Amino acid sequence: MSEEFTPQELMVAVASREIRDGDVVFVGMRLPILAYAVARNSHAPQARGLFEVGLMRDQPASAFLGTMGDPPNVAGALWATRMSNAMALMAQGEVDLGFIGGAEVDRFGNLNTSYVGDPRRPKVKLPGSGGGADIAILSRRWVTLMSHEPRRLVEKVSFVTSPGYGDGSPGWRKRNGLLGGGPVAIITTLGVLRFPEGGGEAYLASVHPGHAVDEVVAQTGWPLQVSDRVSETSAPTDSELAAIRLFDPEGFWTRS
Amino acid sequence: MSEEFTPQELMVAVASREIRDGDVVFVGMRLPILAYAVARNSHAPQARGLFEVGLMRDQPASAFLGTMGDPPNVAGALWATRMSNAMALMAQGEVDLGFIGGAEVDRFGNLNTSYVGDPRRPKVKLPGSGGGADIAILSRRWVTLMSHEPRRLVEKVSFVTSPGYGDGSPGWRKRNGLLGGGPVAIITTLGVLRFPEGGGEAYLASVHPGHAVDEVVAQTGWPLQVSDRVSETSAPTDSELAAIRLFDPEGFWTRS
Amino acid sequence: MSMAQAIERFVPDGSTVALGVALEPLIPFAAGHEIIRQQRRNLELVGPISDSLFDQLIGAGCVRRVTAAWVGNVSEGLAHCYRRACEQEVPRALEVRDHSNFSISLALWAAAWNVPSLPTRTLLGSDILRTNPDLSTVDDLVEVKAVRPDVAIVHVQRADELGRAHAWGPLGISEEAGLAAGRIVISCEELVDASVTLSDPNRILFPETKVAAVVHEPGCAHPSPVQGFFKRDHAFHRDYADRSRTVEGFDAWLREWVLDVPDRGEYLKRVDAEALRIKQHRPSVPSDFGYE
Amino acid sequence: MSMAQAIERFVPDGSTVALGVALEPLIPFAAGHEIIRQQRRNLELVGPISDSLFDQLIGAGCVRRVTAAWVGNVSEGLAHCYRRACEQEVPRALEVRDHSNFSISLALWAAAWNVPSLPTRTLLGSDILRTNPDLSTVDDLVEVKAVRPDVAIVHVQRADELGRAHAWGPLGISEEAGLAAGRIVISCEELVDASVTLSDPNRILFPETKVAAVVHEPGCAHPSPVQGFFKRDHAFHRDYADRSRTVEGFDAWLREWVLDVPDRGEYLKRVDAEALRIKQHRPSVPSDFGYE
Repeated sequence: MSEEFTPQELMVAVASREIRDGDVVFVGMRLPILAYAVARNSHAPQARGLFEVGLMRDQPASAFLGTMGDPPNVAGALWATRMSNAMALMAQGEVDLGFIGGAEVDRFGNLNTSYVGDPRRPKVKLPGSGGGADIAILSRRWVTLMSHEPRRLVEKVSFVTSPGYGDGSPGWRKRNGLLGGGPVAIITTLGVLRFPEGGGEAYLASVHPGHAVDEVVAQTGWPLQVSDRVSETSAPTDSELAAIRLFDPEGFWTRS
Repeated sequence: MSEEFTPQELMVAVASREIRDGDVVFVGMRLPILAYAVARNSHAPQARGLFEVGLMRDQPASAFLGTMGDPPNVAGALWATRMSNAMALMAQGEVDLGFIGGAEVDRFGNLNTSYVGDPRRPKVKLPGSGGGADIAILSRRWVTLMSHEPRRLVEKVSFVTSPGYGDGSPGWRKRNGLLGGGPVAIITTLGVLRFPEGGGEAYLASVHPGHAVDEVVAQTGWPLQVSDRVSETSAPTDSELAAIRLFDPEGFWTRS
Repeated sequence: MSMAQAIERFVPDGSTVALGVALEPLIPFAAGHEIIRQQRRNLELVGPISDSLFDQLIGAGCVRRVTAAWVGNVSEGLAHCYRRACEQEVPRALEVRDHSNFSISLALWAAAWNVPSLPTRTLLGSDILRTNPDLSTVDDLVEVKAVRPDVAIVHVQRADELGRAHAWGPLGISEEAGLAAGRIVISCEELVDASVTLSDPNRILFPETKVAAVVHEPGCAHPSPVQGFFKRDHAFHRDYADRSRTVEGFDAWLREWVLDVPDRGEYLKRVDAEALRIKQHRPSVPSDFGYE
Repeated sequence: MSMAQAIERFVPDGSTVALGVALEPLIPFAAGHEIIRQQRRNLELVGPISDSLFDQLIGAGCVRRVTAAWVGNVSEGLAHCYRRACEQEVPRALEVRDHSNFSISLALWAAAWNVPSLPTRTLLGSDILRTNPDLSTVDDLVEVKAVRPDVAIVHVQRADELGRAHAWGPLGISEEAGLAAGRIVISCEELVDASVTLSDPNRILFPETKVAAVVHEPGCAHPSPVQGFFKRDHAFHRDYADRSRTVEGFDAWLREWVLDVPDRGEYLKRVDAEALRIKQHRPSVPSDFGYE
């Protein structure tokens, strides 16, 4: 580890590695915007970012973004259009990777951003899907980022806003008509969970530096499967950190 | 009759009188474009013209148009958009009047612009609907212009491209889910045919100057009903003629 | 027309109102604040996300139902008034019709094209299908029922008196919201001559026949951004998020920024508008609409 | 890339090709002529109307099926090659899938949104429902089946090397045709620097990820008009209508204007392009995309 970094900075670095060169990435808000910027600056110079507000970009915006609709994200955009056109590309399978935030995720990668408790009288009303459900259903593969706490990584989400692998049974997505491939990783503050080929139940693939497998298991709301080949997550490289700090100079997203 | 005019000029003048002030008019090609220009210049200064190519205008174009997509029709337009947006307005009932050209019309106002004879091996292949069927079905009321010949005003069209009142039975349009009100006039080279309130069979409402009822009946492919109050069509006024000649200075549409 | 007059005439109690249709930019906060001042009740709000405007209208008790994909504070997270309404019926009960961003767009396209519903492949497998009666499943498709706002309130960069509006930047669901709505209220940064708007008919957002009013309301969208005019006021959003955590905090915020403020002109004096103003211009290269 | 290369690579025999999607303007005649010269066969043409380009491709024997709302000559009327193909199977039999303008747009939106069909209230009561197997009736709605072109060929006023295309004037069904297509071939009057296209991202017609080729082909659209560049050549359309009345006349026309012409540069020397050129400029008022 070449220098100190925050858990958010590590998550951004890990997320950026999920972006392959040439990918069309449906970029969510917050950390994924930074992950896209880092990837473009390093291993994925041909990636394109698609924003549900109705933008496509190559270069990351050259000033801080509070939202994807902020003016710096428009200047230099490759396409400023309607949301439904961005969604059209995703519905056609033209979006390789999507990022989704979530309040709760379960062992099959289902995300809840709608209701904790009974939707008719919820314990907590969360903001809702936004484009989350669309990404979860239509993008070729997707990733979510989350704070690793038992109340967030739960046995069963009380509401499936954005479906992962449903009840975890083989072929659940196909059987239910979902076009995209489903989640490939849950990047948390403690480690990275992945899914078996074809989907199913999440397993612990790597643990972040400074944390232990037992701790991660203890912080997970279901009996977490651990890969035989569980490893330590690679720390952010110097260049990853430099890029993160270039695009979030005041640490609005990564240091608060 | 103040001066000589061609049958086309009379048809344009009559068509322009169908436009009420404030109407949104779905303007077809050829004579209706001129009719719209004449109406705007006289009794309907608040009319708006909608063109299926994706344009809305108030003022008629200030140079000759060979097609509705010609550059003079774009300059000064109030909206240059997609065709489907213009169609959306019509589907909502926001288009008061449409014009449709036709090769054949029958007693119930059904238009054929597709096939004479069996569609699988037609005697004549006509160009097709274009926006004709859309106007016939969705605009609040519509008008067609046609050369008055027995082969054009036929007992039964061999193909209903743009439906009028179908089989002429009461409520045919409503029963079949057609939103708009249907045809209100067939303006021909010999006279004006109208329809009873609520639709049904066309009747002769007026005969153009220089023609007789018997002649019109003889040139119609079905036993044409004649109104008890059949009149002579009012000739184009000086100002109508002046407007027609202003917008078709070389007689491209009205003198060929 | 003033914003007060436009709201008075075109947003009666019980209206279905589309707001914030460009997503994060161009949110017509001034219109929302006027709705609150005029104490409108039983509104149905329609929008994709709303970045705290919906939250304010809900907290002020104006809203009966929300039909939206997301209600929160984009940079800060949860919407506290929305939470209180859903969790505790404070200040009143709220009906929520959940959508995704794609499905709310389709609901408006359905209305724009005047069909009962449109099909989509999104939302399959989501519990949103269970809670929103406007969504149903047929075979492997979801049918999204048409949503027809009575009025869409849309802020744009410039418009002329007759309602030809130019907006630029991402447009979100602006177009379908305007076409779906019974009528449109335009608010604009700049009221310009028709020679400006008609110089570029491709940039005109709506048919003028749908536009019921044009309000010249500079700064209408604060604290949301307006390309070429204003940056987003992140600190203002954070302050709102902090203060709206409690009913008392929200009430004080509402008095300070809405109820005790007569109009947008006065509001802008209390904001450091100069710091937010975009000063470096990046004009688009013109297109030639010549014809002869 | 040259037009010949683009057609060679992206329009193989049997392709489904969308052409003339802006309706009367911007029809890519040069692309059609290159298709004819390369003797493509068994194409399916998709478009709203076509103002004689479809007629030429049909007469040259390139076409197996037409999916369109109207095939003719907009200012002159009937399409003679189309008639001969439908009535006499000359030069070969032709399958026709009739649409209206609205329904062909919806067929492309269905493909763009990747749903099997979209519903509409148009075409009810029309015999078009009887002859086109892509249309069916369910209750009081018509279901329009998706049409997915392999390639859309779109002429625009300007584009950059990377496929960001600016078009203006009426757009017809350009957007849905491009989004629905597997890929897009752009032809442009002016090949410009990216600083021009990116100065106005709202005017960029398509996502560059769909654009397979950009061909700099000035005058591509002749005899159709190009806003700001060329008027419509009415006389040329009339001459084509007259000469194409007979097979012999059409063949002679085709030799003169297509087969014996190596490329668009040579073609334009045979036209009085100066007389058609638009000389009075009407630039749009810029929009400010500034952000700081």
